[in-house]
Amino acid sequence: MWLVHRSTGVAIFFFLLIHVLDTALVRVSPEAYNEVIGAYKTPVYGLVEAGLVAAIILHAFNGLRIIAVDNSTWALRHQKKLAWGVWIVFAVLMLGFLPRHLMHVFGGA
Amino acid sequence: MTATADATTPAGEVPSFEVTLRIRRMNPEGTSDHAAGEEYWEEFKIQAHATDRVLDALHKVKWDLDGSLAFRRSCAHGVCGSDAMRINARNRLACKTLLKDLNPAKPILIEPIKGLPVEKDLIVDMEPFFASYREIMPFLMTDGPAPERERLQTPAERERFEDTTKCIMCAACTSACPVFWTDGQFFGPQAIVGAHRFIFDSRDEGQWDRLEILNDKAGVWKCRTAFNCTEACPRGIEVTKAISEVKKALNTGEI
Amino acid sequence: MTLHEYDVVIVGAGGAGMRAALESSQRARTAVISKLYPTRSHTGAAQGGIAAALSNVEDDNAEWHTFDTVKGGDYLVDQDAAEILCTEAPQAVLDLENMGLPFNRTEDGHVDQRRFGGHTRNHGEAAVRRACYSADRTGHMILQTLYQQCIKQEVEFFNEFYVLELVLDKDPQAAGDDETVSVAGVVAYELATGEIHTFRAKSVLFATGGAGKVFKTTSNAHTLTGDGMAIAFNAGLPLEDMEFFQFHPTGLAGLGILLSEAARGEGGILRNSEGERFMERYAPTIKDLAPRDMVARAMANEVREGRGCGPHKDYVLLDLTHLEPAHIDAKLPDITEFARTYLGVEPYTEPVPVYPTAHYAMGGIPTTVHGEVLRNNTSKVNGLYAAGECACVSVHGANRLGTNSLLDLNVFGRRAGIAAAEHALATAEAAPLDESAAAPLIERVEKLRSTVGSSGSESIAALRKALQETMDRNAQVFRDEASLTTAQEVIADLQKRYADIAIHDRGQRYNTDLLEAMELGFLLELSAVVVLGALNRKESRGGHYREDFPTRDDENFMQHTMVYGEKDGLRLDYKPVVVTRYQPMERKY
Amino acid sequence: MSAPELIDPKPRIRSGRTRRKAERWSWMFMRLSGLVLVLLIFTHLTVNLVLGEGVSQIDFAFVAGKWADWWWQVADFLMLLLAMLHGGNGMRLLINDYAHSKAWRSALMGVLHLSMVVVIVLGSLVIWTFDPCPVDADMSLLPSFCEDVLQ
Ligand SMILES: Cc1cc2nc3c(=O)[nH]c(=O)nc-3n(C[C@H](O)[C@H](O)[C@H](O)COP(=O)(O)OP(=O)(O)OC[C@H]3O[C@@H](n4cnc5c(N)ncnc54)[C@H](O)[C@@H]3O)c2cc1C
Ligand code: HEM
Ligand code: SF4
Ligand code: F3S
Ligand code: FES
Repeated sequence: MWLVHRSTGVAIFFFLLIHVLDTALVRVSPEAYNEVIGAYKTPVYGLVEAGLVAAIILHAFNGLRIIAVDNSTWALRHQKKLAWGVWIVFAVLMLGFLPRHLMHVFGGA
Repeated sequence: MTATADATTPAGEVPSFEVTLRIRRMNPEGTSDHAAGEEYWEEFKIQAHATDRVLDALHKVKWDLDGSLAFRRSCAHGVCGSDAMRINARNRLACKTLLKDLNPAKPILIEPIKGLPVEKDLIVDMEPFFASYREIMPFLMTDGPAPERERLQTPAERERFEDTTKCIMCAACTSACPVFWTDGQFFGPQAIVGAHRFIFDSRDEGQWDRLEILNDKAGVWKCRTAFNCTEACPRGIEVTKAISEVKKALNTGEI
Repeated sequence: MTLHEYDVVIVGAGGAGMRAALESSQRARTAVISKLYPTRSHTGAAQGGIAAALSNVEDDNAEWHTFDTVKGGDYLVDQDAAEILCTEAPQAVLDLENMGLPFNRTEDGHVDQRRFGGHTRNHGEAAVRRACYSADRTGHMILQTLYQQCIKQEVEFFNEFYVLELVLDKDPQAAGDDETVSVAGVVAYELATGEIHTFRAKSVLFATGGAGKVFKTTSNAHTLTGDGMAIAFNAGLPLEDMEFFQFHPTGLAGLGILLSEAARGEGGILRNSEGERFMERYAPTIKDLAPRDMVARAMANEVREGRGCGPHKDYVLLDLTHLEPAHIDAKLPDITEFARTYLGVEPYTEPVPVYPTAHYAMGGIPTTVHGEVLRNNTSKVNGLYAAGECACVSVHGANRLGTNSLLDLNVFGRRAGIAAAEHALATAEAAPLDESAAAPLIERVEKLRSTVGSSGSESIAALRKALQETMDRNAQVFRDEASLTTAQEVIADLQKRYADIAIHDRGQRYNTDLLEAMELGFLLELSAVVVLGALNRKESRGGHYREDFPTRDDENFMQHTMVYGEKDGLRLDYKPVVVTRYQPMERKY
Repeated sequence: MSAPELIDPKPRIRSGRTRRKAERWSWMFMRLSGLVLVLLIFTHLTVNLVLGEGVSQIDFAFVAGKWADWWWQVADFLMLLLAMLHGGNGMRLLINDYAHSKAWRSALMGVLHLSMVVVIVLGSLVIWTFDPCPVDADMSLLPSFCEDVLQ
């Protein structure tokens, strides 16, 4: 779990670097921005984006688990169940998000 | 009288079976087949009983097959902390791990604990580990002269640090901690357990000195709540809980 | 080869060694040499408690404690020593508390106390709560606390150094009574490097613990091979009362792992296959809390008469099922876990299979009440001290009372530490010792190393196994002329075979194989001493029970056995018992 | 007989309350920023990727439409800031763990700090100085309200 948290954190960080840079193009010109953002709409980036969302969900909910464990003895004693909980929430959210997202990606592009 | 169910028959003809031990070895002086310092796996097959512990199996290897196998042990019942090792990729005491709980159909993997320099076979250099312990000033600190009789302490006050007094300094926790593997500077969970035992002792007056040490870079904030330590502890100490209590004390300034 | 010089060298970092080190290191330059890391010492295995007439929960006093100690030891106790032990007990416990030991507490915050075998109010009227404790980890807490204090005082440790020889300035047996024999130092083997170190010192203190590995079924650690006793013996010093070995009643059947007497102190009951509380027949007043020798014999007797449990009818049961689980968890957490881990028995609901296990050596290196080692009945060795289980001040006589050993470590460890340091301060120069002192050991070690690969030789494991099995069969709870003679023959044969022993590891570093060979040599020597003493003590007293002489014989045997090692074999002698206040009486509970 | 007079330990560190607070604040900050980030990021993700038509709707017009509202400006700025600080601090912890040589460590730290500054400055400039209706732009790319503004 610790490794998952660490690797997702790093992944998000690097994505964020790029993401901010490309968003910065908004300032340059609408054309440039749309061109770059257009790349996001291709299937490859669609998949990368799906991975990113997955990473964010895992990192976020595991982050919440860590915060809970730090603050409550109950959570500390049940941390394993909570870790399972993170995976379940992850599964549910991804099941909700993926079909929609992939539809947009493949359907809309 | 039900204690005599077959499974618990201590003496007598418990059926024996064959187990394979795969032991991670290293001879600092080299052997005829291996260079000095080279790490390699070696397999041994022995006959064992269901009631045997991994330590018994290691003894069979040492006593009957290869006397040069080096490992530490003393008490043989989990109270001296000599024989922490990685058994099937988990840190445990060899003397507290029964073969029957390990699926003897597969080879049993035995390695030295991680994060401390290997000296020979399963023996690691424990000095860095003990040095961290000494660092946190693990002794009662009080002001003023010693009292005539005992310092009073209610059972409830004692209960606060009961858990962390059980530590036998086996290093199973510290050498299971991923932060310790990557960063040898980290005090490691055992030292925090050792400090916890005094910080929460109502008789002690050195709490803030210890907390100060643990507030340091190499201290308690390095812990990423990986829980490996708690899972490894053969004494059932809630190590992560102890660490979290130390963090809480630092955050709130209350003990 | 390295030569070290200290004022005081302490061998052993268990309870006795570290308690002595705390005193000695404040006064003089002290080194502590230990074959184990200090916290691995077997004091950490002690469970039940440490006795002291603190009167925190029930009326009690040192005199009653002394009486119990003398009576428990079947009157073979030196009563002056027992009186010191019991009088200094309360302070010893308070010292530990002040050092930080987390004792269990009474509601009002004082050190709590519980019942233990043989501890009684007013000379045997009823059981008394005298044992101070910390759950069932009292020894663990003592060991940790002493180690912590040693860290605080920055005591100098040499960890994983095996002391293998004691050097005196002359042969203690050849020297006349008017000559002084002085200690010169010790020679040690460093496990990590294989290097031999010589320690020259004005005072040397042995605190190397017990010798339980003489037997097969034992509560003792693998490392308790009686090194200190055997080393002193090899240097020409006598051993006292070695035939008195305590067999603890409640070892986990088949394994020997100890379940503390505290289990019975907290209300546990022994039952045979018929469910009978058989101790009512053997000790009507204090029943299950009778002294250990009596309970162990009673159990062995039940099994012998066919009332044992299990498929082989070879053990009895310790019943805790009538106790509240919460109470068990609070007072006996570790030992119930042992039952779960090693036998798969749940003590809340099932009784635990138990059988006597070799536990404690009452005998050892003879000393005075200041820990000074004797080389015969009266003369001391200048600068040599011993304390703890390896010593025989004779406070335990023929049978040690539960909780009196941890007390012994602290009272006599402290006394010996002070005496050793003061002797060192009063001595201008240690007896001469140079690097040549290590030569015999180096030769022995090299000879052992040269056996690697030699075929057709004897294996350590096989000899040790044969020794332990013969001791279990022939010199355990019940002994007689025939069994002891058999043991003697087997040991003599094993000693011959030991000369042809071969090891597997030629290396210098962490050569535990070589050290096991050395330890086996010590075990063989000590076994011979145990058996010789037992064979010649034609009576039954305390832990020593001769079926062919089932009664105590004060006429002939109210004296300590002294065994000397001489060129042509062992020599037996006796030493009078110090009797002050209590005349021997029949021992009934 | 009296209790043993044990020598006082050498004072190893100065007494007094916690001196170096940095690691503790870092720890606190990770948790607090984490909590706030959960809210921000999930709203962000929901609005951008889930509601409406998902990614396919994102273009200049979409972004401009959002940032015209100062509320979104604040939210996105906060998110940017917190995420960068949180992530940057997380990366710092990682570098501390894995980079053992001093040189490596300071090099990586330099890169990290630089990238953080660049990204934060750039990002906030973009957000605060954003003009949804650049004058010389192609009308069709702009959000619909620009028509009112420009005409
Ligand atoms: C399971 C168990 C439970 C017990 N429970 C109780 C109890 O409840 N109450 C009670 O009063 N007593 C109890 N006892 C008895 C008591 O614990 C021991 O008698 C006592 O701890 C012995 O302490 P020691 O300091 O003499 O030796 P140990 O603690 O055994 O220490 C021996 C030291 O000597 C060192 N050493 C040995 N050989 C060498 C060598 N050749 N070179 C260098 N160093 C060496 C070792 O490294 C070790 O540090 C119990 C004993 C056992 C086994
Ligand atoms: C979505 C809400 C988020 C929550 C609840 C959250 C929570 C946390 C927490 C509690 C930690 C501390 C872990 C510890 O101390 O063991 C942490 C670490 C970290 N986070 Fe986040 N985080 C979130 C978003 C992000 C984002 C957006 C990034 C990337 C920019 C990020 C990158 C990191 C990194 C790199 C670490 C360090 C990992 C480590 O040291 O093991 N996190 N996160
Ligand atoms: S806390 Fe547990 S695992 Fe760690 S050293 Fe102590 S006993 Fe061993
Ligand atoms: S394994 Fe290590 S990260 Fe913390 S919870 Fe234990 S110390
Ligand atoms: S041998 Fe003592 S803990 Fe395993």
